[in-house]
Amino acid sequence: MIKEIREPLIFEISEAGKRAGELPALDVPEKKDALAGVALRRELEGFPEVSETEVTRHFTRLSQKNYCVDMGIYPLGSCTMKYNPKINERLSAHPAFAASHPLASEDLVQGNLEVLKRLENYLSEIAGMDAFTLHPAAGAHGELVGMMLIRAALEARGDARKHVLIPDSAHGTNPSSAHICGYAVREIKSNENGTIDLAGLEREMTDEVAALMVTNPNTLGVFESDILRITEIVHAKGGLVYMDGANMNALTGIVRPGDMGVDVLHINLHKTFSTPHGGGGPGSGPVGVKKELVPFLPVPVIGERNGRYVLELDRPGTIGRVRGHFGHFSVIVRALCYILSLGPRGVREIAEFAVLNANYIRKSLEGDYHLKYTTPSMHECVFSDKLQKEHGVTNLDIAKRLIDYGVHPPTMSFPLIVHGALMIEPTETESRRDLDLFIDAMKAIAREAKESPEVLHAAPHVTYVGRLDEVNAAKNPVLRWEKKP
Amino acid sequence: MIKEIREPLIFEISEAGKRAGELPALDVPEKKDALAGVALRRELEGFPEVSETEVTRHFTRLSQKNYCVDMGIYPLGSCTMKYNPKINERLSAHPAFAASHPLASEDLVQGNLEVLKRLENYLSEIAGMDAFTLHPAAGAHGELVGMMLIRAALEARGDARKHVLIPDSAHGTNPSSAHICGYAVREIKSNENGTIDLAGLEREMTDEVAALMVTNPNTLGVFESDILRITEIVHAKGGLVYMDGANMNALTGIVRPGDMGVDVLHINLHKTFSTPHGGGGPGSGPVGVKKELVPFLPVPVIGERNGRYVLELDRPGTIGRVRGHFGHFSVIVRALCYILSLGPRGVREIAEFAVLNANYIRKSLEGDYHLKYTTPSMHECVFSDKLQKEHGVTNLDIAKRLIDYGVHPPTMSFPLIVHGALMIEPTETESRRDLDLFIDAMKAIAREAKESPEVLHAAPHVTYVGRLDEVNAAKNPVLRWEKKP
Amino acid sequence: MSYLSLSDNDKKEMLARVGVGSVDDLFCCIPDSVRLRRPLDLPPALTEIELVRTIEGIGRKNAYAGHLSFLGGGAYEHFIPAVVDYLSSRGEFVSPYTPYQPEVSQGTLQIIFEFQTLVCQLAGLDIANASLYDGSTGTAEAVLMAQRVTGRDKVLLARSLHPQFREVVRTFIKNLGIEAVEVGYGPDGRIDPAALAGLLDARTAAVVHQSPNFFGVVEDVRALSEAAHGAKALSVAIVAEAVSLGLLEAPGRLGADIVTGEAQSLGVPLSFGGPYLGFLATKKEFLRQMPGRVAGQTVDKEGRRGFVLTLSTREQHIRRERATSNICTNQALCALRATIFMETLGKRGLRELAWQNVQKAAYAADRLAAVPGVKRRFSGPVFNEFVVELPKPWPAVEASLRAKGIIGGYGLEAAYPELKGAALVTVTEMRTKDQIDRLARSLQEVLS
Amino acid sequence: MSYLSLSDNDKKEMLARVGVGSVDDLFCCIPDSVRLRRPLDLPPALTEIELVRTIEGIGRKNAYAGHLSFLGGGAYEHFIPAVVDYLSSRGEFVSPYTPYQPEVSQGTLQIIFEFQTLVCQLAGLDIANASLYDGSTGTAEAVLMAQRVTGRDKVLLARSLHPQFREVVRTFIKNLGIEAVEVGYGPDGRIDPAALAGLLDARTAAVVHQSPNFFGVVEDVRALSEAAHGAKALSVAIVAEAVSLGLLEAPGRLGADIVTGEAQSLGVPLSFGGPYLGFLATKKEFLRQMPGRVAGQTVDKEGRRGFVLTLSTREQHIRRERATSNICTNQALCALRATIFMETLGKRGLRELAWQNVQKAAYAADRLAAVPGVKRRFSGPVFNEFVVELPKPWPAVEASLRAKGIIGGYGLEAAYPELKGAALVTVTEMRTKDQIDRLARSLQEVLS
Ligand SMILES: Cc1ncc(COP(=O)(O)O)c(C=O)c1O
Ligand SMILES: Cc1ncc(COP(=O)(O)O)c(C=O)c1O
Repeated sequence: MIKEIREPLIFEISEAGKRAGELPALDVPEKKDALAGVALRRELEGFPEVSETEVTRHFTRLSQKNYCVDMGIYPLGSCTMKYNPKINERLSAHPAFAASHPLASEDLVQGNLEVLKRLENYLSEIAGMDAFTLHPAAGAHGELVGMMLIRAALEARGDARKHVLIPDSAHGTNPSSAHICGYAVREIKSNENGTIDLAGLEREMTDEVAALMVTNPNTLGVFESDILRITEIVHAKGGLVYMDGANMNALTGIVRPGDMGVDVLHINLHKTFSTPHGGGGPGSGPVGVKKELVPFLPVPVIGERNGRYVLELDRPGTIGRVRGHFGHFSVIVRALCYILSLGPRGVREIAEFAVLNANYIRKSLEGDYHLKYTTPSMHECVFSDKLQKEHGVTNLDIAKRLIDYGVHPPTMSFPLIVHGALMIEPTETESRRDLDLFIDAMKAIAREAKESPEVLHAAPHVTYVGRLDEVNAAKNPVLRWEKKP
Repeated sequence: MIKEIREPLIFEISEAGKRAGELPALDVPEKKDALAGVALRRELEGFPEVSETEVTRHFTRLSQKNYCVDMGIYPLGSCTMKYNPKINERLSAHPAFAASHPLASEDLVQGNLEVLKRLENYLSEIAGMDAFTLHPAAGAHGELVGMMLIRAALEARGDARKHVLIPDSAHGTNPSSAHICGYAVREIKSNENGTIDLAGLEREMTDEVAALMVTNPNTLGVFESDILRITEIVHAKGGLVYMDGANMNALTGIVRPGDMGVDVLHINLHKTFSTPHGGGGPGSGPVGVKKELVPFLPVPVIGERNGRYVLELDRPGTIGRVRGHFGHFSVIVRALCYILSLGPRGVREIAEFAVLNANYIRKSLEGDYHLKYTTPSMHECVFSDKLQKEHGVTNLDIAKRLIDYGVHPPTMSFPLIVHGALMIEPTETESRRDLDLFIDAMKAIAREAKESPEVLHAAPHVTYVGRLDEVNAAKNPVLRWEKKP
Repeated sequence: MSYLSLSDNDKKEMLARVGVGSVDDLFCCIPDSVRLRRPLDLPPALTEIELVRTIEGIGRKNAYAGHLSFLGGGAYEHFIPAVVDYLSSRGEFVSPYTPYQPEVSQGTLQIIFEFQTLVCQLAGLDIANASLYDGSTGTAEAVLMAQRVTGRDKVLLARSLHPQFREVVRTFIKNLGIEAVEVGYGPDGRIDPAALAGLLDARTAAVVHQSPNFFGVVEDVRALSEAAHGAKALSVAIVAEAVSLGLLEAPGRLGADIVTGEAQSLGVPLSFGGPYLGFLATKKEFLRQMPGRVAGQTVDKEGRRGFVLTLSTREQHIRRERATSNICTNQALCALRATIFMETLGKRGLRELAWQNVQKAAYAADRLAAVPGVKRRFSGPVFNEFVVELPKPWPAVEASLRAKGIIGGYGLEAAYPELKGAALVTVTEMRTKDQIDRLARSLQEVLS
Repeated sequence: MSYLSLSDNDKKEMLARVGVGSVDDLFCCIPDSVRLRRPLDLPPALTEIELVRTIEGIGRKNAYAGHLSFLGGGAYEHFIPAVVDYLSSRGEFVSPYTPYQPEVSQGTLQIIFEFQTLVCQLAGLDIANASLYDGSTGTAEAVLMAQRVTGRDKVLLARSLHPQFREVVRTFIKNLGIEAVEVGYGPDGRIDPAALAGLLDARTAAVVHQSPNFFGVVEDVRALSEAAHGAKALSVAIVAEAVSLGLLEAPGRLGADIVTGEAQSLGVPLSFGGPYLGFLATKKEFLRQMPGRVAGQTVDKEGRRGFVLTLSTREQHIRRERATSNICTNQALCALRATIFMETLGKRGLRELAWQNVQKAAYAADRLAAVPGVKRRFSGPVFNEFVVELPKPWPAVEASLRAKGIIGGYGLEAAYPELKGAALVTVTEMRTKDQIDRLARSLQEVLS
């Protein structure tokens, strides 16, 4: 509420002897020598000592230094910052789920297994795949698991292959995941529409190539219209098609990746299915596959035997375990709640209005900002700072100035094929008023760029801190508090 | 987070056709003529139509325009703004309590009745009274109930009486409550110590006087050292002593009103017993009485019959019902949790450190602000703006300027016997750091009053709105939104 | 568990600054003879883990939870969207005081302003206050207000008014020389017009009626108001089931001068009877006589809109004994819940909610009336509850239903000796068709 | 239930501005042949009331709730103070993205910085990252990191390392030409030093050991680290029960080069296995090889302190395939919970919590060992769990205990064929003496 208030680190307000969270007196006879001979620490050096009042105030004040979806539009491209329904938060925290132990035997957790199975089935229907695994902890983890599945399938064919093709517009996790799966990455250039260049693909797609990782709609928010031809080319050469489903928000109920020839894909529950981002996780990156790849799915697989759910561990072909237990269960509960709430029509409306909102913004800002690719937009549109650069104003200036107008900036770090990118994804849950708020701010900033660029260079003006020195942060890293000597 | 952001009224963002909180389809055959002949409204004219996203953002943004105990020190005199433990919030909302219906028969709600009985007993022990009723909804309601009990007791003696004595330092609810109980109020002047003038009391205390309403410690935070003599004088004349226990935070475990000759008192659970103020309620104002007044307690009274709790309704002497059902039950659960958490020592520490904190502030600010009454302070101290007035600075200026320093202003509206009052009550849950934050701000303001009074007149500077025109608000009242014609 | 925030070192240094040797010295001004020299006789302190075990243990002693309930009568089990719980539990709403410092309380103040607006829209009147304790004290405040407005000293209370509300009114007026007279009801369960006409006179300050009344029956508020006005008395409309206002014509539009009552239905949990939410709306001309706080709109020096508590000259901290009421702390957090609830359901949602209550109750009434031996007691139109008359004494029937896990309704005999063997059955949107059918089946078994 | 915020009128006007006739036209660029022309085959939409009934209904199918549980093995039932739930559920923490815009993310960033500090203090090392998915993937990341640091291609995995962690490591390294060799344990349940010495060689990148290990036994981290260093391999210490760090010497102080593992114990609910909280700490010199995000301290132009995500040149969005890891979204909200948890319990609280776990487990171990036929399997010192050997096959014993409402422990045979008839029994501070006695009594009944 008050700009000036600065919140110290908890360590700076710690005072010997204070405490919260007391424990009951020990109710068993104390065995002083229980850990005789074991190296113990004298004390938790540097650990804070504060009261519950202070803890509550510390985190309440810190929370007020964040912008969030609950405050307003958050048009961060490729992140699908939609509203997170409150009821899903409550239900995912229900003791029946939240208090259940992952090592409990199957018959004690039939409800949990039903949750998992249901979501697997619903995602398969939505994505047009034959099966899903919910183990992956996030999108990047899903990519890795997906590539492992592809590798396992090819090895089973006796043809492991060495390379993976990835468009230059792809998110950084794609090449990184392929690499960690032991593949060499070959980048394929985008054409003038920002989509995959078919000629280039035909050239690159040799029988040394295991897979193509395609993002559709791609990170420009452009749908790969040649997708059928693309998957055909890859399949013809014995390769498999991996789809990064981070942008699934543009497709739900409209078209299914499985119907377009995609063999494997991941979906981000923390994007398309409204589970909160939590300031950077936890997410969940379920992976869907076609029949051919089912034998290789990570264990445990949820099976059904005479009306009861069972955990299948003994699956010869499996790539093995990719994470402990069953994935991000409480995130999975939220996504299930979301799909059940929306139903067939609601799930389709996700895509319909995500795309309408994005095109509304694009149309409204076309004159004011440069659009490198004029191909039709789906759920997001990518402008650049080209016009503003003439006045020495960069996309960073524009982003920081947006903060002064009370809205969150778009994504700027990629796609790398657009310099000075402003990647805008409003999502379907935004109101006309919030969209206009953002549009008006962008227009005002376009004017300011011409008339008073210095105001933009100095932005933001309304936050607790101004632009921070990131260069120094990386040059002389201070990554933890330390007691002054 | 952002000062400039203004939040519209919900009515101003309403759009026909939007909605949240949908209901299931009707599962019974619809009877269109169910209310034939009854006057129905065509529509809920003016009611808003918004989505859940918009509701969440509206109230999240509005919440960020409030200062609160969870953010920092809130030294509002006479209000005991202490920390509200989070666990008590959770337990009071537990379905076992929150979902239980007040008309359910006794045997279905033995747990609820145990909660009520336990708190009655604990409060009786803490206040040194013979019995408590938890019906009163807040302090003022408690005062009214208390005075009704006194009146009933006197009438039973066949001696109703006409007047009630109230010190000029008392809170406004005292005279108002006495008045609504049908009594004429006689004000008694405070002496140079800010306490009750014994001579004056002896003069005023006739056999026409039903009771004295005393606040102890009084609203100056001063303990009425003559309390034994005072109660003696009143009793000698056949009157009864009512104590406003709003300041009980200074006494818990140290001294018990019942032991000082008090016949009836109310306690504010939303002060002494840490139940949250909620931006102005709900509170709870339990009333304690001595044996003589027990027959007159409001119904229902919780009784115990062979190990089970019962509701006693048939009590000939009762003043009757003072509110529906059983008082503010969920508030009562919180207070019970608080007492159970603290235990005997913890309850005593409430008073010990509430008084230490108040005296720490008093001592620290003595040189800087004028202290009309130098009598020892208990849980709060009352300064005035006398010294600052010389520079044209009032307590209002000081209060508003404190906001710029990130702390909440003290109480200014009373006690009326101190002009330009600054009534400061830190409570026991404050940390040294928060106390010093307040002290340093007050000292800085004392300096500013001399050096740059204009800064104070213009304060606050950091809030969403500046000082508001209260005169105009009262002259041309706008008490509701209306659709522009 | 301690909530103090001082370290031992803090305490030492602070005592030193204050200039006393020990905490005990701070209490020197208390007569030694009365100082408590023993520890309080309270249970030993509990840590959070122990507190949870203790309180949840007490909670398990409530057998209520396991049952299918058809209770109502002024306290209703309605749907509460999760947003209401989440938003109303934010510390910025839970932990501030009354918004006496408007610059740091705009959140609370704007919400009160929105609440007042919504109440005016529901009531069909000009102004509303920021809340009162509950429906019963609200009714009492309305009676006192009517006396102030009319200068008359007699009020007519419908016998169909919530029994607890009537009792509270009597407790309040006992010492103020105001007389309360009851007006009976007819076979339709509505106020008997003839009886009313007979009791109205020049001493009458107000006719206090409730719709839907305690029998669930919708009164003819227009006729009642006309009758009251005919005697220059005020028409005071009580609403104990606020959801009904989503569908029924606004009482203000039907002539009511004061509309007050209980708004627990709008997002406030049952919570064994409290805290609930009293509200009061009236006509502009009575503004100065209205009890309770109000928030008003104004501007700051830069002309920015803001909200403040206003017209406090009516209140005790200024007017002292001449205040319109002694109420200070009210029900702000409950009013917040109701505001979130109303804005979430919105224009269509609240109306639909009301309609579903009517339909479920209508279905239940038909199902129960079809049970041999069961009769509807009143012929008037009902909202979401109705009175049934049974061939067996209610306590026996209630017990047998209880044995089947059902709380079938509320026996009326205690409050209405003339309604021996009758019970009030409430059916909100939360009851499914299956549950209603189960009640009917069980009742049939119990009675056969 | 729809979460859209557009009115029909909005939609009309927006389509007009976009210049298309219908929403459908927006999808023109999708090949018609693959457009889905039927509704998705999903259950019909549910309103909030129905959703609650449905999900709670599924929840009731978990029989687990009713039982007294002694399960652990990497997931622990610990006390979670109410402040943790309240504060971590605030929308300002739940609903923002990764703090890429520091000026509007100082809350999240400062909390990450405090989390990194607390992890360093627990681990006894210089630096820590902002979190990893969980303990199993954290272990895999540590193995890959060790390979990058040492350039070697073989890792030694303690057989006493969490079985799931070992499996996940194998899945990760399968395609990277890294070899994993298991090191057995001795009669004390600790890594067999001779076996270790025999396997260490010039190809060994790291010795990966866990303490307390999967049998609950505390390893001699100093000796293991010295052995590893003797072969110029890294000592990688895995911690699956973070509460133990409140009492046991910091692994970094005992020579560990990387400390990683699972911090679910610190305020994160069991929640059937996720989301949990992986963490990783290491030495300054390995900073550039450390996987995962980090927050760092810096200043703005006015010299005001602020925090930013930094050293992102290690990460995929800049380094792409040469990144130290592909992790992007991590476990921020779980790290927040752990930060609140650690700061609430604080210096003394966390130590006391650890001590109580030791004591309860010790008491339980003695009680069970006293049951005729029951033997402790390992002689080494344990933290809060221990392995018992039973005279009857575990599945039978487990079933009989279950019949008494007790989940007695975790059978080890599946993961350790050589430990037939053995079970891991976990006892945290949440188990009371009475509950432990009840387990002992029941076990005695079951075995006799
Ligand atoms: C296109 C794309 N792919 C993959 C990812 C990685 O997903 P996660 O952050 O859940 O690992 C992202 C995240 O922003 C993304 O935008
Ligand atoms: C001394 C005193 N008495 C009575 C009251 C009235 O209590 P309540 O606001 O709970 O009605 C107050 C409230 O501030 C007070 O300070």
